[in-house]
Amino acid sequence: MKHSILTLVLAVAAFFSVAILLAQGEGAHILWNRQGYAPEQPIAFSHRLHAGELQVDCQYCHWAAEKSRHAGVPATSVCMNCHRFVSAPLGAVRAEDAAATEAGRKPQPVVSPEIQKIYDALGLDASLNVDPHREKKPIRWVKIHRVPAYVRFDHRSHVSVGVSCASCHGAVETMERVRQVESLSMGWCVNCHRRLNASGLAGRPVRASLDCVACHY
Amino acid sequence: MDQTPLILGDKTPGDVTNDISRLLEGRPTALWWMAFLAALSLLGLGAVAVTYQIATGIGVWGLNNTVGWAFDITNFVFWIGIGHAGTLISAVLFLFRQRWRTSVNRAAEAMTIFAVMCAGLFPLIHMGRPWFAYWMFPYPNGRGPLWVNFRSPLVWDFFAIATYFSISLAFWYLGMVPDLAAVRDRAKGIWKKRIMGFVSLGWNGSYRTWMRYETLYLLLAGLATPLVISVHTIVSWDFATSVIPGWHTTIFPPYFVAGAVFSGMAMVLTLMLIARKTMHLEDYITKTHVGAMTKLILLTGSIVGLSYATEFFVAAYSGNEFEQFVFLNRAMGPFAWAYWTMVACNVITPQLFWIRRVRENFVFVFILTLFVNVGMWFERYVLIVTSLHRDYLPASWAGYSPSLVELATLLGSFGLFFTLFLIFIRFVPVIAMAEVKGVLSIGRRRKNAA
Amino acid sequence: MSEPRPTNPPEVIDDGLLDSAYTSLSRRRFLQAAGFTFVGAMVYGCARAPEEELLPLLEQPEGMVPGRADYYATTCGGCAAGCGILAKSRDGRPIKLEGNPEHPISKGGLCAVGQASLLGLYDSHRYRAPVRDGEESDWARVDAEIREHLDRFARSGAKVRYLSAVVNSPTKQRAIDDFLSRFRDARHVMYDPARGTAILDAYEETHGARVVPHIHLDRARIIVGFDADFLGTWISPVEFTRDYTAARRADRDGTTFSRHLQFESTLSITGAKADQRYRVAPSSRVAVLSQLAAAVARKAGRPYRRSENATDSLPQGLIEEVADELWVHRGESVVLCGADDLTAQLICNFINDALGNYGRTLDLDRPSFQVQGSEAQLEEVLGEIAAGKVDLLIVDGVNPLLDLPGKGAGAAELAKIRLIISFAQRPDESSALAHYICPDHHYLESWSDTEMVQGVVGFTQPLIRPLGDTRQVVETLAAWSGKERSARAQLQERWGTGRQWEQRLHNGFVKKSAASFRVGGFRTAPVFAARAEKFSRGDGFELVLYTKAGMPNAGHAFNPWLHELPDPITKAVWDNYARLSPAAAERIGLSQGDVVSISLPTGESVELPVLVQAGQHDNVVAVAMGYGAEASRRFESMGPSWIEKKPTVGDNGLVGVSATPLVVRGSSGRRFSGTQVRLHATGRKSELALTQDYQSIDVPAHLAPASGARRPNIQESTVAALAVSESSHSAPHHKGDLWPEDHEYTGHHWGMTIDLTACTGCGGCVVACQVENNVPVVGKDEVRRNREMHWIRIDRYFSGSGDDLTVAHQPMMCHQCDNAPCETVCPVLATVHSEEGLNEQIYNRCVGTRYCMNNCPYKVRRFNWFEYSRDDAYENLTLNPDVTVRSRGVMEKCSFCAQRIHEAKAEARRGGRPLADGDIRTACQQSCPAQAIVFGDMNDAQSEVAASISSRRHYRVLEEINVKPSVGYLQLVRNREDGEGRDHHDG
Amino acid sequence: MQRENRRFYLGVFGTEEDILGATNEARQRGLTIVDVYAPYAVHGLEKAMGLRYTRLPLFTLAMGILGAGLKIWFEFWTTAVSWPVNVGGKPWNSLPAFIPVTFEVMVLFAGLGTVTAFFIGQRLIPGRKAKLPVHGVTDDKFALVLEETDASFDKESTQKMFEEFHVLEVVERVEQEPIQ
Repeated sequence: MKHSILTLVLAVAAFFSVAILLAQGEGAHILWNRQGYAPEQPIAFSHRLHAGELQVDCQYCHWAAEKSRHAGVPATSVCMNCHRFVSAPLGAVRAEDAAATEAGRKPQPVVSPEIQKIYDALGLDASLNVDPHREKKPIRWVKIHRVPAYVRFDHRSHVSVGVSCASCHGAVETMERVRQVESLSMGWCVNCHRRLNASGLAGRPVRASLDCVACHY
Repeated sequence: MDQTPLILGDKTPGDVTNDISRLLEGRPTALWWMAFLAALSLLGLGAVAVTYQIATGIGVWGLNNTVGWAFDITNFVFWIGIGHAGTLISAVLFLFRQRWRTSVNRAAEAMTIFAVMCAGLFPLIHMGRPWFAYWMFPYPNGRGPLWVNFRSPLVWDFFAIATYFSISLAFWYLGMVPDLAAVRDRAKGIWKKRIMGFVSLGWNGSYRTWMRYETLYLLLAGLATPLVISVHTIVSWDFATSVIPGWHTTIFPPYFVAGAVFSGMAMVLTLMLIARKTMHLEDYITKTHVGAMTKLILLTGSIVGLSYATEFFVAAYSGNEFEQFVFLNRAMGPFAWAYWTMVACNVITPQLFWIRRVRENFVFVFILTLFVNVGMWFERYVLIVTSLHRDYLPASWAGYSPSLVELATLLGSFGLFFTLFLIFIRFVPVIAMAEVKGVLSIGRRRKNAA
Repeated sequence: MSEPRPTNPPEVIDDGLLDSAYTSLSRRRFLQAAGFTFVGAMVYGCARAPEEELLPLLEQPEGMVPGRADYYATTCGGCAAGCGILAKSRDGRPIKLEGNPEHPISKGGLCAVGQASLLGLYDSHRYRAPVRDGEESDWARVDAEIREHLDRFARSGAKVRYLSAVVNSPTKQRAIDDFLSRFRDARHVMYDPARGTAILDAYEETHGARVVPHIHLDRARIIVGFDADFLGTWISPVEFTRDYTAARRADRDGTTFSRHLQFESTLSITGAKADQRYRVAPSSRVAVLSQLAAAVARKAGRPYRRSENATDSLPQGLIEEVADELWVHRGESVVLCGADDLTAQLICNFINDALGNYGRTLDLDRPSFQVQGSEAQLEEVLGEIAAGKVDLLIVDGVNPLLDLPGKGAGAAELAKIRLIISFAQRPDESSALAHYICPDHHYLESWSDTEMVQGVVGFTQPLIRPLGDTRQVVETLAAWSGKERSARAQLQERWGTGRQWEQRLHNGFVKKSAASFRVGGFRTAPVFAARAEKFSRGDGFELVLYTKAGMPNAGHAFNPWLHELPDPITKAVWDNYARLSPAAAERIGLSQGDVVSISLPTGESVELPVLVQAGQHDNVVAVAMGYGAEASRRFESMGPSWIEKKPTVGDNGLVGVSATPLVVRGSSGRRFSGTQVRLHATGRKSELALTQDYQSIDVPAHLAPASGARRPNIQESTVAALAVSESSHSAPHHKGDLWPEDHEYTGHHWGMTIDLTACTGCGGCVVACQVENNVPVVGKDEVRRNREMHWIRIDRYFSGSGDDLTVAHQPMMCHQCDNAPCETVCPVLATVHSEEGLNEQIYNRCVGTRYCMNNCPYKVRRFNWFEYSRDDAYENLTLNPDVTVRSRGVMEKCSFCAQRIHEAKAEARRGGRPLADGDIRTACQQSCPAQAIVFGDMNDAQSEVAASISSRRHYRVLEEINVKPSVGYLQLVRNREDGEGRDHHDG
Repeated sequence: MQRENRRFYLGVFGTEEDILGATNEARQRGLTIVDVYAPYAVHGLEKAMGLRYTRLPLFTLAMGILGAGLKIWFEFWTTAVSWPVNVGGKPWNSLPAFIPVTFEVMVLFAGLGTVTAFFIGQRLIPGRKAKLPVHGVTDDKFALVLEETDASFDKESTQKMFEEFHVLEVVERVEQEPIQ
């Protein structure tokens, strides 16, 4: 019977240890946890190229992140700021130049099929003027980072205190196709708030609220 | 010790086994079938009502923004109260060495379990989103983790009911093991043998086991006695810890426990009188048993009556206008009919048990126990509804009347209870044979063997 | 509200799904204007959706930030008062209307009707295109055909009649005049469905101009009202409420507190606020006024040559006393008469003139244009219609078939008109008869101006592209006149362009320093010449037709927010009814809910349920107008459906019953009060839905405990009592706690105070809160079952009876208690406290035990008993994206507008500045016309709320149970001469 | 493992007086009482058999303390340490409010723990085949099982003693294990 006592005590202790360990698994309660979700997008837009190689600032395209709750997916017209001039990768343009020189003809404009999708969406013709006969169609991006409708995440509040984009979105500048890196579960949010309250952010103390009403209202 | 025999008819242990096991072995009687079908249809009605309610919303009940609880919690407290007699008879009377309990404890414990099942149903279905009921349990989660509110009497309730149900079930099953073994050993059919063999855990009547069994039984009785008091105390705290006049009352724990014993005893008696008649258990359930139980009803009924009076006194003495109003409103307000039904059934009619002729007339006893059941249901109804419907701010005062769905759910809970009880009396020894065998000699001259 | 739509439903919402409707709408209409939206986020509870799409804008509109609200100044089109509003636009769609604090007339207030007028924009039943003979058509065709008709009419000299609601837009007036100028026999007639023009007639006779003076209640030391519900429904209630409360701030020196006496037949919002109130039946009104006039004239030394005897017995010497008080404050007093009774109005003008009020409290130099029209002209037009002489009838913003009784307004008579053109926005009784329906824009889609008061012009600018293929009336008229010009261009023609124009639009109004209006001197003769209407008081009742503050006329009958708004006085919703005093009801043996038939001697009758109304004259039956409109047929299936459901509409399939048949037309126009009627029981019952079942502040007499029958939650005082006592409110109860002080509020600690002296109970806050916080509409049956969802309940308590009846309004919302009893009992931590003292309700954690609701001493929690309908895709566009839409089975309640707190804090943080007092204004506070609500940080000693808390009038309800509420009240102060009045409570 | 055969000597009795008497007598005679089988708990038999006390109550106590201790720690940890949330202004450590659940869990641990321990200790396992010494010991028979420990076991005098107590049947068995 001594063994029984010991066994039981151990069993109960084991239950609670497992329980508390499990509780640390932040994504545990999300039924459809999308950590690692990286769907194919209608345009093979490369964050690695734009944010990584070309070092375009996150907030160049997602300019609302600093001003609003929503970071926003850029309007197609924002793409045109550059892609009015850049219609294909440099290599392709050079190849065409070389081919043209060789053939002794004028180089033809090269348009990559992915960038062509932008022009299509805006209903532009070959000379990038609005073609009234073509229907404008918004690009249907697939949403990756989502929180439930009862959660209110405010980009503005995070950006203004200096939380980096990468802390939630991961190293997007290295991703060819964007992937959800974090679980975005409540536990993940709360634990980050706790950590920052304890450690401060970039040497400054911060007060990240642990109130329910910080996110749920 | 009581000189009248507990068990009539000069039974031998073998007779007991025969008499009780026989009930499980024949085909069910027409009466049983009728009762079973009636209970089953009530259960079906309740199931339809609950399904409809969960599919549509709590709005199909008659509740409103002022009266947030009514039939649901009334039924819950009512059934929990009923569920108290079983443990009381098994445990408390065991500790007090009341040998008459042996004839009724099995059925009373079964009743407890079924009543607790009925009771447990209501907190579940009364939720707006019952599919999230598991949030009441502090399981590890990925929300931070976010636990539960251990300051909430509803969490206390959850633990109290879970514990009470588990312990009662263990107690019931433990008491049944020797009887199951007896049934196993005389079973004819192979399936019955197998099933009984499985559930009787290889019991063989070894006295080494018996000795520990007796100790364990005593231990469980010792644990269950404070448990039974704690459970209804906690249920009473649902109300007593609130700020609502008429709920916020320190008298509640003893008042509730007495009320629970009162209603539970009445329900046991109701059921036992039915079982006695329909299953021919006249020798096992005798005037002694009924007499003892009616006296307990008389006692607890008087405590309940005193509690009612005390509430009024405390309110009057408090000088608190809200408190005073609530009690005046109970007795003379829109729900006065319910209040006076409660007083008539709980305080006045049980006083008839002072008369021996009433105690010994089983028809009378049966009717009076029904009154008590009705009265105790109304006690909870009065307590919950009258306190809520007119509280602090007159502008928020409202009325309440039950909807058809609520009535159907109440009937359904009775259906569930009786269905389970009828199944129980068909498949499990309805009287604790091993215990009755132990009290055969009481009040009877020792029989000479040979 | 999913019944078939009467006109072509927009094909985009065929599948009824909110998200697809939204995206389709976006593509078709919004895309350029509406910010990109998280499509999926609009759908609540879509955790299972495996893939969601993000549709970005194609072009980035300048200045628009997705997810950020912009506010545009414009002018409310809810009624003719023309209050200034700030429309909150989020991602390109207006989602909330707020008062414009800089507006010279409304000064930041906005009433319930104004708040609710937003829903008119997103009404899925609106005409989406012009209609020709019942078939949807297009503008080109309709215009061409109508031009042809018009040319013919112009040539033939046909009779053209333009019937409209009050037009106080100079631009629109000119467009109408221009349009009508080409016809030889054309007239423009304005009318108000629920009000006559006796007051204009009176001023025409006494001052020679058809105007109403601009009334300045803030300048009045004494106000005497005769059936004038100026705080609720009369002329410009928001402005009047603001001015009225400005002169009744009890925290100032008590002597500046104005005094208000009200003589009225049925209890109105205004009567409920009066310091003294007397019941006068319509038949005695002229007599009482006349006696007062005589008394004032004596003091002024002016001749007065009328004498009337009142049948109502007022207290001995009362008239003399009132005259004394008025005389003492001559020039700082005002006598107002709201009755459509020329004689009464004339006498009223005489009194004001004798008191020297013109030019001081009553401004005729800059009069108000909020009342317009002419009953006499209306009579003429109706006569012409009846005679079959009218060739073209243009109906603009009115509904004559429903609004007008008797000859000339019947369907058969209207059907004889050769051509009827309607500008109706949505189908109504009259538009059904129209040959062409040329739907007008909603005012939030329009360009317009409003000159509500001489010299003050409010501007209306569109917040959104028109949702349907509709066209503003001024554009339509211009098109038909052959001078096609946009509404904007017409407006700019008058108000300029460039910087000045932009500045004016930005402000939402302009104050002109134009020359003053010319009126003549006071002419006494008409006062003495006017014959009082003959009232024969028989054994019958005198009828009073009134309008509710939440339903000015049947034009709002489509609006569920207004139907569900509890009437400030009766607390009834979704109905009109026959109000009878308790004595009257007893006299004829009827009780609440009994259907009574009210019949005129001419035989017209209306059947309505009885509502027993304390404080009403015993010989008066009062019925609200504006009900029984076809537009309310849409509410047939309103509310959650289940086996015991009862319909929201009545037996007629409509909300309420039209009282138009009871309006009697005489030579001087329509008569709304004083008509003799007979009542008889029908034996039927019709249950009314009231949000408050028990009306008195005293508990029922037979249940009254020894410690007192009166509940202490309303604390009252008088000006006199406040003047003598240093501190009339008790010291805070603090008897020490058993618990350690674990929870100090070191940062913000949000709190609110509500001034009961200011609050009129109008219900503006209720609708403001409903719109802001996505509070569902639940329908009559749910309210009848006490399941209304409004987060603010305005408790209305009666005390006393008859002439001594006093009324107290107490807005009651979540008190955000620091020791919240609701929090302790929640098993799953779904309601807990924030570090800033908010009582948080976490919908997604709630399992719905309702224990918190039971344990709330204020009973302010609201439970979602059902999945309340959200299936009107257009209506859903009013949803505030910053507030979660609650699903079935969860609890909700006032959150102190947590989303606004969040927004203000986030903005302050972004700007790197501390949060200032006033940065956060809750929805209820923002547009309260009485400015009764103050919200702020209690920890900030400089804040307005802290100052309010330190007021000697401050008290907290149920303080003794130590729940530590964060909401407090300021005592209700009355300026009563009885000093320590019997209602005075020291708490 | 090698097992020796053991010899058992059984007497079957009809009443509790007889089994009590026979057991007492056997014990006084110094016979090795393997076990007694009874259909119900006969008062005094444990003394007659000379059984020692059971440690079950100790186990109950241990489980009760364990349950109560764990629970009160858990409640304190969740409400005051893991995520302290302000609930109705109550102190972080709301000890009085933790008592009810602590009590319930104590009873639950103690009760279920002891029952489990009993079942395990007594090898009462679902589906386990019952080994009865003779048929009827769950009904109305009592059986006294003695072990013939050595050659000195006197069957005759034992049988005589059994008969004094109205023995119904005497059985002798050889088995490897005790009957239970």
